[in-house]
Amino acid sequence: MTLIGEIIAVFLTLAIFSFLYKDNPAYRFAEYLIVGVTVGYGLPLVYKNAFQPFVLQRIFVEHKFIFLIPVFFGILFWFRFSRNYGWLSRYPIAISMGMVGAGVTMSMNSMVLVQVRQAMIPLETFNIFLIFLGTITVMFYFFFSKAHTGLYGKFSRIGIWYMMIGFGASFGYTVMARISLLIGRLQFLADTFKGWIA
Amino acid sequence: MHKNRNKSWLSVILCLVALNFSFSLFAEKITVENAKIENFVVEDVPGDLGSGLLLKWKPLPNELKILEYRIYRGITPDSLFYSGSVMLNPVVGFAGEEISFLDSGFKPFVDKSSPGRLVVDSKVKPLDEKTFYFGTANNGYPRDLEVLAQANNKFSLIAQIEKGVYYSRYEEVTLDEQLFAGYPLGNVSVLARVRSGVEYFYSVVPLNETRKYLRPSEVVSGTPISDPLQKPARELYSNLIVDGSTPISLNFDWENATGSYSSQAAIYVFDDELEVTKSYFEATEENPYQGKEPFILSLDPQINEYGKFSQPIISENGAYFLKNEDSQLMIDLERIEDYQVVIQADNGQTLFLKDTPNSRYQSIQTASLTDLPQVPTFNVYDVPNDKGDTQIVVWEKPLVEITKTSFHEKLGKFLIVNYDYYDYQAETLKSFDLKLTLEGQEKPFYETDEFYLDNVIKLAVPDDYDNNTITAEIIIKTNNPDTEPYTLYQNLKFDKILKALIPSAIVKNNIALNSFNYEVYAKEGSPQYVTVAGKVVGKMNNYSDVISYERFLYESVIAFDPESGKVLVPGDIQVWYDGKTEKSLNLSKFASVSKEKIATEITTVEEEIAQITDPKHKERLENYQSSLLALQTELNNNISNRKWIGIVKNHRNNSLRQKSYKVFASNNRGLFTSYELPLNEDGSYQYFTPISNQFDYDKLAGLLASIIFAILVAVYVNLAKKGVDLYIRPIAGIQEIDNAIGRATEMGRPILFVPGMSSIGVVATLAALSILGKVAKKAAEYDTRILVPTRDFILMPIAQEIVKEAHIEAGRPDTFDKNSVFFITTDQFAYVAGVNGIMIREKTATNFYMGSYFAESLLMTETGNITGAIQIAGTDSVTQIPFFITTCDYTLIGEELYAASAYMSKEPMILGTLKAQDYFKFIILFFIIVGTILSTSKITFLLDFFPEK
Amino acid sequence: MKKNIPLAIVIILGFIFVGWTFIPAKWMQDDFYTAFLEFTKTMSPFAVFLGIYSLVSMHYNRIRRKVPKWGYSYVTLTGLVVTATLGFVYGTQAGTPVQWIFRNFMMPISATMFSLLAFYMATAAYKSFRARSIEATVLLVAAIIIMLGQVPLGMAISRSWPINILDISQWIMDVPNLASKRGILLGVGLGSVATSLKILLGIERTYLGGGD
Amino acid sequence: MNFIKNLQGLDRRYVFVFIAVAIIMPLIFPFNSLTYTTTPVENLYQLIDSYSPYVRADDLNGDGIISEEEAIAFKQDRAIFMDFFHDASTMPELFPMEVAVMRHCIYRRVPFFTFTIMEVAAPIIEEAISVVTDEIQKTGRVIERGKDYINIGYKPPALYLPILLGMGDDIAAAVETDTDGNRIENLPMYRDTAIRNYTQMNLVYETSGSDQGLSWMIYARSRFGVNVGVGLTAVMAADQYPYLQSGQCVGMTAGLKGAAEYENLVDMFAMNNLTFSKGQLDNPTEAMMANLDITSDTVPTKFKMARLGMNAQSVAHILIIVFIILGNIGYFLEKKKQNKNL
Repeated sequence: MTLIGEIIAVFLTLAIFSFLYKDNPAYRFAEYLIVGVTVGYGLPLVYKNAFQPFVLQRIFVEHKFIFLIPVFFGILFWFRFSRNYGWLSRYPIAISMGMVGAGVTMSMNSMVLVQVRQAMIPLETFNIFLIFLGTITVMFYFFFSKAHTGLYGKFSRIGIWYMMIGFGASFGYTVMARISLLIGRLQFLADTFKGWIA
Repeated sequence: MHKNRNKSWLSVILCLVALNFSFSLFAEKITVENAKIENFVVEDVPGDLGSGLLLKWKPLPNELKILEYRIYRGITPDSLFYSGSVMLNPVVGFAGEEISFLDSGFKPFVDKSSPGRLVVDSKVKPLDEKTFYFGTANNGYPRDLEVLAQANNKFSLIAQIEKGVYYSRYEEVTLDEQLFAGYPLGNVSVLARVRSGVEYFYSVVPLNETRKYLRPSEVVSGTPISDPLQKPARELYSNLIVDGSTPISLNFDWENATGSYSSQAAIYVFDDELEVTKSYFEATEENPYQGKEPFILSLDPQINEYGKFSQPIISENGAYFLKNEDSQLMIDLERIEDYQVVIQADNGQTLFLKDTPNSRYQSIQTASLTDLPQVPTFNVYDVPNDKGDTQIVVWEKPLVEITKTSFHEKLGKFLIVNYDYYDYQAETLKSFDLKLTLEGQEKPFYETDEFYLDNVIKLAVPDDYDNNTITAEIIIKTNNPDTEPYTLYQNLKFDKILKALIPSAIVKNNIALNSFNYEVYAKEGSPQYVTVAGKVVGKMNNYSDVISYERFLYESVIAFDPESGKVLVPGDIQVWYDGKTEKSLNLSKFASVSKEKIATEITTVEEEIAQITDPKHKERLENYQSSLLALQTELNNNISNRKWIGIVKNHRNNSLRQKSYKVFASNNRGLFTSYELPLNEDGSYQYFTPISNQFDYDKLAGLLASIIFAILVAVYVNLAKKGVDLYIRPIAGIQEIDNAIGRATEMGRPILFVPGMSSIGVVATLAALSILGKVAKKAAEYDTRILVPTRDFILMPIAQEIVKEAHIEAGRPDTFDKNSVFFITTDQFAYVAGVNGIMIREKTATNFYMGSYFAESLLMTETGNITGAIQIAGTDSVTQIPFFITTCDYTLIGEELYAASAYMSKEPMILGTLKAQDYFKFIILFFIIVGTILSTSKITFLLDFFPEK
Repeated sequence: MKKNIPLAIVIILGFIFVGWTFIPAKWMQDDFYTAFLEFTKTMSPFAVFLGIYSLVSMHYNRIRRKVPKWGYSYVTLTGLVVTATLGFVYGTQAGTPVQWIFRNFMMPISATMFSLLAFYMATAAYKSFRARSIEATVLLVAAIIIMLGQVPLGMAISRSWPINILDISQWIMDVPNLASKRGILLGVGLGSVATSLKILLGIERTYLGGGD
Repeated sequence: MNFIKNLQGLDRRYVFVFIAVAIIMPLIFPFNSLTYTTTPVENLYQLIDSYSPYVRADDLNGDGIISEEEAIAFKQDRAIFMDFFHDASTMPELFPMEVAVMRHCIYRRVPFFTFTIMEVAAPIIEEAISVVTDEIQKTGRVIERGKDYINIGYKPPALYLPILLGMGDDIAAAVETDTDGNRIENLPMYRDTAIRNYTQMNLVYETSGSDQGLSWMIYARSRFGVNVGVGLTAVMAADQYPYLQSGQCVGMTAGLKGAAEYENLVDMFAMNNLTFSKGQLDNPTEAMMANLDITSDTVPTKFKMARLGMNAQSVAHILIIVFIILGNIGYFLEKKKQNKNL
């Protein structure tokens, strides 16, 4: 069984690699298979980890019939694809969207205000000054209510340089990321073949 | 290297072959079919009061690839229920000689996830027909009271009941003429522990890696024996505290043996030889004790809890005495080291001070009053901005500690000093001065005022520095104007191995803070103090005590009662704890029973009042009595159980969450001081309840900013909708877009427009679509073909509509070709392959990539490069921007995409939001610049207004 | 009924949750939030089945309409049915067939898919990453320094330099990169707050789907 | 000139072969190369180190011995929470760091939770746990599920935010059951310890190939003050720096490099029962160095995956840099020629 598994895994890996040559049936087979298998894999997990404890046990074992209300709303999700009753699905969606309110103040807090605080720390070293300069010039660049002319324009040009260096950093890291994935696969192939030979 | 590796492979193979061979020669091959568990034994766990059994067996050979050993347990040998398992990794196997499983402590027994009826575990093949194995993958006993009733009295059972259920879902059940509260089985989780004296039967069933069940083991039984582990105290210390030459007290400090079930009964102090002293404990009636009478100090449970006691020394006519009701002993200060101190446990076993493990402390030590730690005078604060489940005991002013240092040699030699600070809202650290002085020098070589607390200070190392010790002087200023700045010291000593300066302990008032620990005790629901925090290290200045709101309540299970169909638990309930009188009121869950009980309670209190003379105490008791009477009146109204439990719940919520504290500062060697808060004016103890706060002031900045931004967004989106002209600066990219369309026209080749990988609803896609409208219009004017492949089938008709509109606007509806906007596939890579095919086949002159993109962007732009097309991109996907910049001729970065689309299309939603963001950014910029100027000039209020996390 | 009530639910619940973020009191955090949490827990599994339904119906339609390459839809559906059935029959713990499928089907396919990008990255490095402008030049130079700083080899090359490549790349990350990312981040953060705000204020309604 | 021009016309498939060979060779023939640790990784490591009994119980009663009881007493007031937010596609980068962090926790006896909202990550969790525990069990120490760690396993995505916020109060109430269906409040790691919420689960370590870690910073950190550490694919790493500087994110392992650094630290310190110190990192002892030799068998292969990979990275990076430079030389020569012709 282990050997069969390995053969399948190697075959599927090579099937995907064959895309490098060109799009072909083996690639497409693997491609379509993964979609089905992934969803199929999730189904029993959802049943076991969510449906059973949160729905079945609550109603049939604990007899907490108040939970029939969320079950009702949950079922309304399924009307999403109905032509005439599609609007019913808006109710559960609306309920799940409610938490967006928490997102407003919390994102404002963490993504904006905390960063603003960090941007105004005392300029004790030259590096902190450079960071300060970079932050405000990049913000100038993304300020659309004033044309980039004169001194202001020059100032926002500095922002571009900062951004380019920043993107360069992302670029360098991304190269590493892509190669890492390939390393992982080649390592797998090498190990498997080694195992077969042994 | 590589060669060696090959050889090791070879040797492994050889070994394996040899191993295989030897197996086949000498032993019958063990297979899945005939594998048998050997040496399976069930033993009592010694010294645990009979609460556990230990199962041991020999593991099956690793080549069977065992995944799991499932344990089945029963109270009869013929029906066994699944009760736990040992998991293994089948690939690696198990290396030891013996696998064990400890069946002790409360473990899940039956709960809502248990099967509804008795399930035979059909995968197990019993060794004989009489034995049955029950259970499912994770559960043993079923939710069937008939079956469970057999377990009554055979296990120690505890019911875990959710708060909501606890107060609402019980019924009166009478069993053997006693009244119990019965809960439905489905609503409680029952935990079980083995009981001493009951015989349990076990069997182990192995499972292999494909979850095939192997042959179960024999059924083996075992009985837990109630055998408490009783040991004398483990350590004992005694200190004579003197003030100059006057003895003040004799301190005792001891520690019980771990896991011991014995507590300490008394301490004896002898003025005698060790041998004589020993005979005191061996004396019988025939052979009585001959020496001097000792001083005997009997220890009550409260003192036992503390593990320390201070006996005052009384001076009479120039002589000093240890004195209490039972005995007295004169103390001769000269010979204090010859005195014998003995602690005796309640089971009679003793520990002599002479035998205490730490050799330095084997006689009474003399210590001066100044050696004692500072009295931990503390205050109790409620934690602000919280739900009301934490209060904090604070006994020390804010502290700063240098935690580590490291050298940094880049462009000069630097020392990086990391520090930590401990403070609390009631009094916080405002700033501190750090002065560093080299050993032997007078003047500090470095001084700084650390007003922005970022936990790190970087400084240049002086030229003459040669791994000397550095003294750090930290002068602390707090936000309390009444507190004078105070100084802490730390030595930084160079460590040769670590190559860093290692900070010593903090010294305050000449006392090293780490030489003491703090112990926090609290009373809650009963008048005795119990420990809440064992050893809080000396540098901590506070302890947060979490007093959770109750979520689960635990009751012992009396019985599973099939007759009533309920799980029975006791009917008693603690209604309240009165901190003023330190009295706890225990009544019943049932109104009728409570009515009887409260009457007796009232009489008892009445009797007590009659005896008391202290007016304050009397008043408190009378208050208590009146609240009891009020409760009685309510009960006398013949209220229902439901209403009654509502009243109980209220009282419990209010009174069971109050605590009173006591803190010890101690070196755990007999030097200790303690502090209790002064009594209230009416003579009662100070109790504290955490407060549930209504507003979190830490979030104030976030809230204000959100409101301002919300107003800006609402206003500008509405203005844009009304068509008010809102200025957007010209974006350089727009010119490029026009040029690129022109080029395609010149070359007579089509334009490709990729509207991103995301669906409609994503802002970038919307922006891309509005740019598409303008591009398509231009293209229609020039009569150039435009191709729009989509990845989303909902997007396709919308894009079609946009392109059609554009042709109509340009006055060329005839040139619109519906098939130029088409859906390829939802799959990321297949979509890219499709787009690449189009580029190559159609030889597109200009490619637009607008919208959001993922990892695939590179594949498209690269192909575009090869075909020699002009490429213009615009995306807010930050990770893809670098690739667009390096592979495309022009890239709209991030928000420029929105701006371009707003500029070209005036789409109100995008335009309005963009303007609102612009103005908000302006506010932010203003704050950043002003804030930086202020903070650099050491004014940090603006900085502090913004949240830190 | 069709649109206004759901919209009202979003707005009301949304504002309650705004309140939830700055009201730490027990009635809000425990009583309201726990009730909401329990409610959501029970509702959650139903939404999952939605995704499954949409996948199945999409492939079913592909097969019915015999769109190009419809045969592959059978592969998807078979994969789904077989995996789900095995999961229900044998469970999902270690040692079950589902775990075997995960190891030998799912893992290799999804891991390999993105590893293709390494190849494209290499060819793009060769054929497409061009210093087209001064900006792009700066970008590429920064990228090369970062790349050298990441690998041990880069350190080996520059060890004798007064400031080695590792320090330079670390400085780039800590200073210009940080500044530029913060500037961009503030915009991104505001954008996401704006999106939430528009939903909360009822300006943005696309999530409710089309129709009246 | 002509050579470079010819190179420009080289078929991409040759490039594919080049890069494949450049990666495979170092994998087959491993060599030792130094991995330098960076601050974000060190910070994460130090935080987890500070939760372990070895540091906290440093000789409380002054007798110079840290007794077993002291170790236990200080053991379980801190835990870490690991959120796996990725599928198998980013496993080569993220899996080694998950293993390294888990290994660190187990060696330093820091209890941990594992959790995911992606069904495909559930087996990855199991895999990581078994890879780590097997090795430790060989030394005779038994790692028990529910006692040394709790695997919460998969929960539906709709519950992500509710659970994340609910854990600020009580983890048992928020997730209810572990992956085997056991109720959290009955598991020893919860029942017998003080671990309840973010106060004790002081660190959330999230591995993902996206900016999902942000949710923890936005919701859990701003609300409950929990420390957030992230394990990211290298793609996302550069964007994380503002959060690192602001302290919203305490530490980061970025890509294979980050994983290799963490592996190194675990092998140098945790495996030798040492607490991390920068000075010692610069002056390692022999025992510490022995674990760094990836060509020998001192460290099992599964614990040096990232370091083996970094060798291949070295070669591949150089190759790509050479490609970029060659490509650009060709580009400029071409451009120059065009300008001349004009």
